[in-house]
Amino acid sequence: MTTTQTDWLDQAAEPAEDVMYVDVGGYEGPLDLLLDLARRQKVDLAAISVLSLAEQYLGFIESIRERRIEVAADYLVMAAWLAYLKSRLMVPQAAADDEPTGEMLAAMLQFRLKRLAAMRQAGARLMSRARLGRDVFARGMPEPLEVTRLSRWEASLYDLLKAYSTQRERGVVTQYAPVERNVWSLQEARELLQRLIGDSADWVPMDAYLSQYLATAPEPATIRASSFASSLELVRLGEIDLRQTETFGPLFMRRRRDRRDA
Amino acid sequence: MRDEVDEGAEVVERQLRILEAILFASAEPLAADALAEYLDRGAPIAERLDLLRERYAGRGVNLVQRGGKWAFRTAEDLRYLLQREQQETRSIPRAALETLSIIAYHQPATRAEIEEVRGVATGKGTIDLLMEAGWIRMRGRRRTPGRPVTYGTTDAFLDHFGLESLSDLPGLEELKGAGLLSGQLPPTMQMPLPFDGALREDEDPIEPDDAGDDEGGE
Amino acid sequence: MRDEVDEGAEVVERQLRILEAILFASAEPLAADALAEYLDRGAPIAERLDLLRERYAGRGVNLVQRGGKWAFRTAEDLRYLLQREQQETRSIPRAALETLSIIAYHQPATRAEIEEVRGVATGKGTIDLLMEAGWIRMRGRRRTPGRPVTYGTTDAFLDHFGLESLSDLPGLEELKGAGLLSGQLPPTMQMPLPFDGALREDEDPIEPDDAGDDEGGE
Repeated sequence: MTTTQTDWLDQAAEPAEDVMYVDVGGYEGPLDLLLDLARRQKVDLAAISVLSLAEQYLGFIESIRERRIEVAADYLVMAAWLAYLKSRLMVPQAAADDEPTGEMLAAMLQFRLKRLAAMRQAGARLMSRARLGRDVFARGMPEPLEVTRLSRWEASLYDLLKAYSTQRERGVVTQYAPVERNVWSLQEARELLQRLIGDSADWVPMDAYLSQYLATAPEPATIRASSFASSLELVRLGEIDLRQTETFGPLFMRRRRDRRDA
Repeated sequence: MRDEVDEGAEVVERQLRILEAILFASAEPLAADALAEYLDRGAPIAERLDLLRERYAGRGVNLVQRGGKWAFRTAEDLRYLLQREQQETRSIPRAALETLSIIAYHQPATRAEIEEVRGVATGKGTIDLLMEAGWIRMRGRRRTPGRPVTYGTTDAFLDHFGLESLSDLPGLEELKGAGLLSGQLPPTMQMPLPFDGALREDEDPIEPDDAGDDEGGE
Repeated sequence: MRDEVDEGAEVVERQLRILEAILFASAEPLAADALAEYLDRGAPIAERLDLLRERYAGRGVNLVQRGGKWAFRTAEDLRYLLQREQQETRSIPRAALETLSIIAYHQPATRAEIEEVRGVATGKGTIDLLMEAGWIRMRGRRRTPGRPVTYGTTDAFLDHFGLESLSDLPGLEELKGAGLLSGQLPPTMQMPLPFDGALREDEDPIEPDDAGDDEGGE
């Protein structure tokens, strides 16, 4: 029921970096050690003697070091601070001293001890509450919400008709033979024109030259288009002359003279 | 005398509370014997369970007995609360749209006929999708070898596509006019006359226990 | 007149049944908003939930509020009957418990702040344990040098320890009165209170790709 909440309790291994603090008599850091020493002195943390507490701590650390046990840095930092605190408490303060007074330092230590003790107590009170999965339970057989996904399909009449038409057209594709378009290439048209015009120096309409082809070809437009394009090319090359007397009028062509003259 | 009754009622209430909590927290239905262990020795467990069942009778959760074991269950009439339907609007897959359009124009149409027009096999999923959408239905079985199922469209189909009847489906000329069919169609091309009326002569009704499977599916 | 009252009572009863069913069905607490969706539009959900809570007040199963969400839970006073001790074979490591209560009472709290209270470095494993238990979460990053991650408790924390809200934390008033919720000495006039609401002014959201590592870890 509460597997996620309890599983991790089985992970016994403490992270490696915590282990070294446990070395000092099983304490969780210097504050923990101090708290324990204070508790031995008095139950009320407000009434403890900070001076004797500092002395006890320093004595404890000293005794450990005499036994050649490695002491974690945290404990040594605290020891140095407590030695300083002790000196501030024992030596009367000069008026112009900027440093905090021994009393202020002592109050600071007391505050920290009280706060840690309070947090510990709060933790214990939390743990003793009626806890879910241990004392209080959720529904053992929850009835899950079943979500049914309904697809609502979207399609318009146009989509439907388009789909149908496309398929019917696709169906007739098999009977469709592409019409072979009789297209004159520009090369063909040019050769033909050169042959037809020959040396004729008279103006002759283009259609007259092409009449025999235009009559039989299924698509006269391609013949005219290719021939006209080729004629322009021949003009550019200086082989023929072109003339049109009116818009949409017949297009006359003849062999260019000056070329031969030249 | 008075006190005794009160005391008795208090004991019963306490026992009901315990049963309530145990049944609520249990991960499985519990037998009366197992429940009795939580009560004072000799407490009439069956009576208590009946009383608890009565208490929950009209509630959102009922105490029910299943195979001799007891459990709380959502009231039958409220079970719908636990079933949520999520509508999602999606555009219909092309295969389904194509199949639907063929059924619409060629109905009654068998799967083989659909495939003839489409040129590809139609998966069962496609037919199922259209059936689920409520747009097509199985009309009957054609009286031909293999007795294939004939499909037709439904009223919901007409409704969705805004058609009053099947005759509203545009014909060949109208499709051409709308530019949906090109002019380059052989003159032999015919448009079918869709029919969604009663079973035709060559159709047999679908028997109630007929799942609608086609034998020669492909 | 008479009928109207009866009808009103019927509507209320029906709404209570629905809430009962939904809340019974879920193992997790549900927000009032989510519950309201099951009732008629505009139904006074808070009133209905209060009424339901009253109805179940003396029962074996109670309706409880957890961080603004609602759930049915077995009655606390039946804990000695229901206790499943075997689940808790090991006690929570002291470091983890201390860290949890510091986060709970001082949230939002950074790792440095936790360490300041405990006077010792916090192994990353400790935070991870509490995160895995689902009791704490990374809230954001404090807008101070190093941008340390701020931690806070979760709704699951409230649920697990049977707290309606953070103001139910045991001894909160006492601690506040004694000035022990402050990081400073002497205590300032305004005692900070644990806060698990939206990000504060000095907190930035955790980016999706932020693994929550503190740079100056130690």
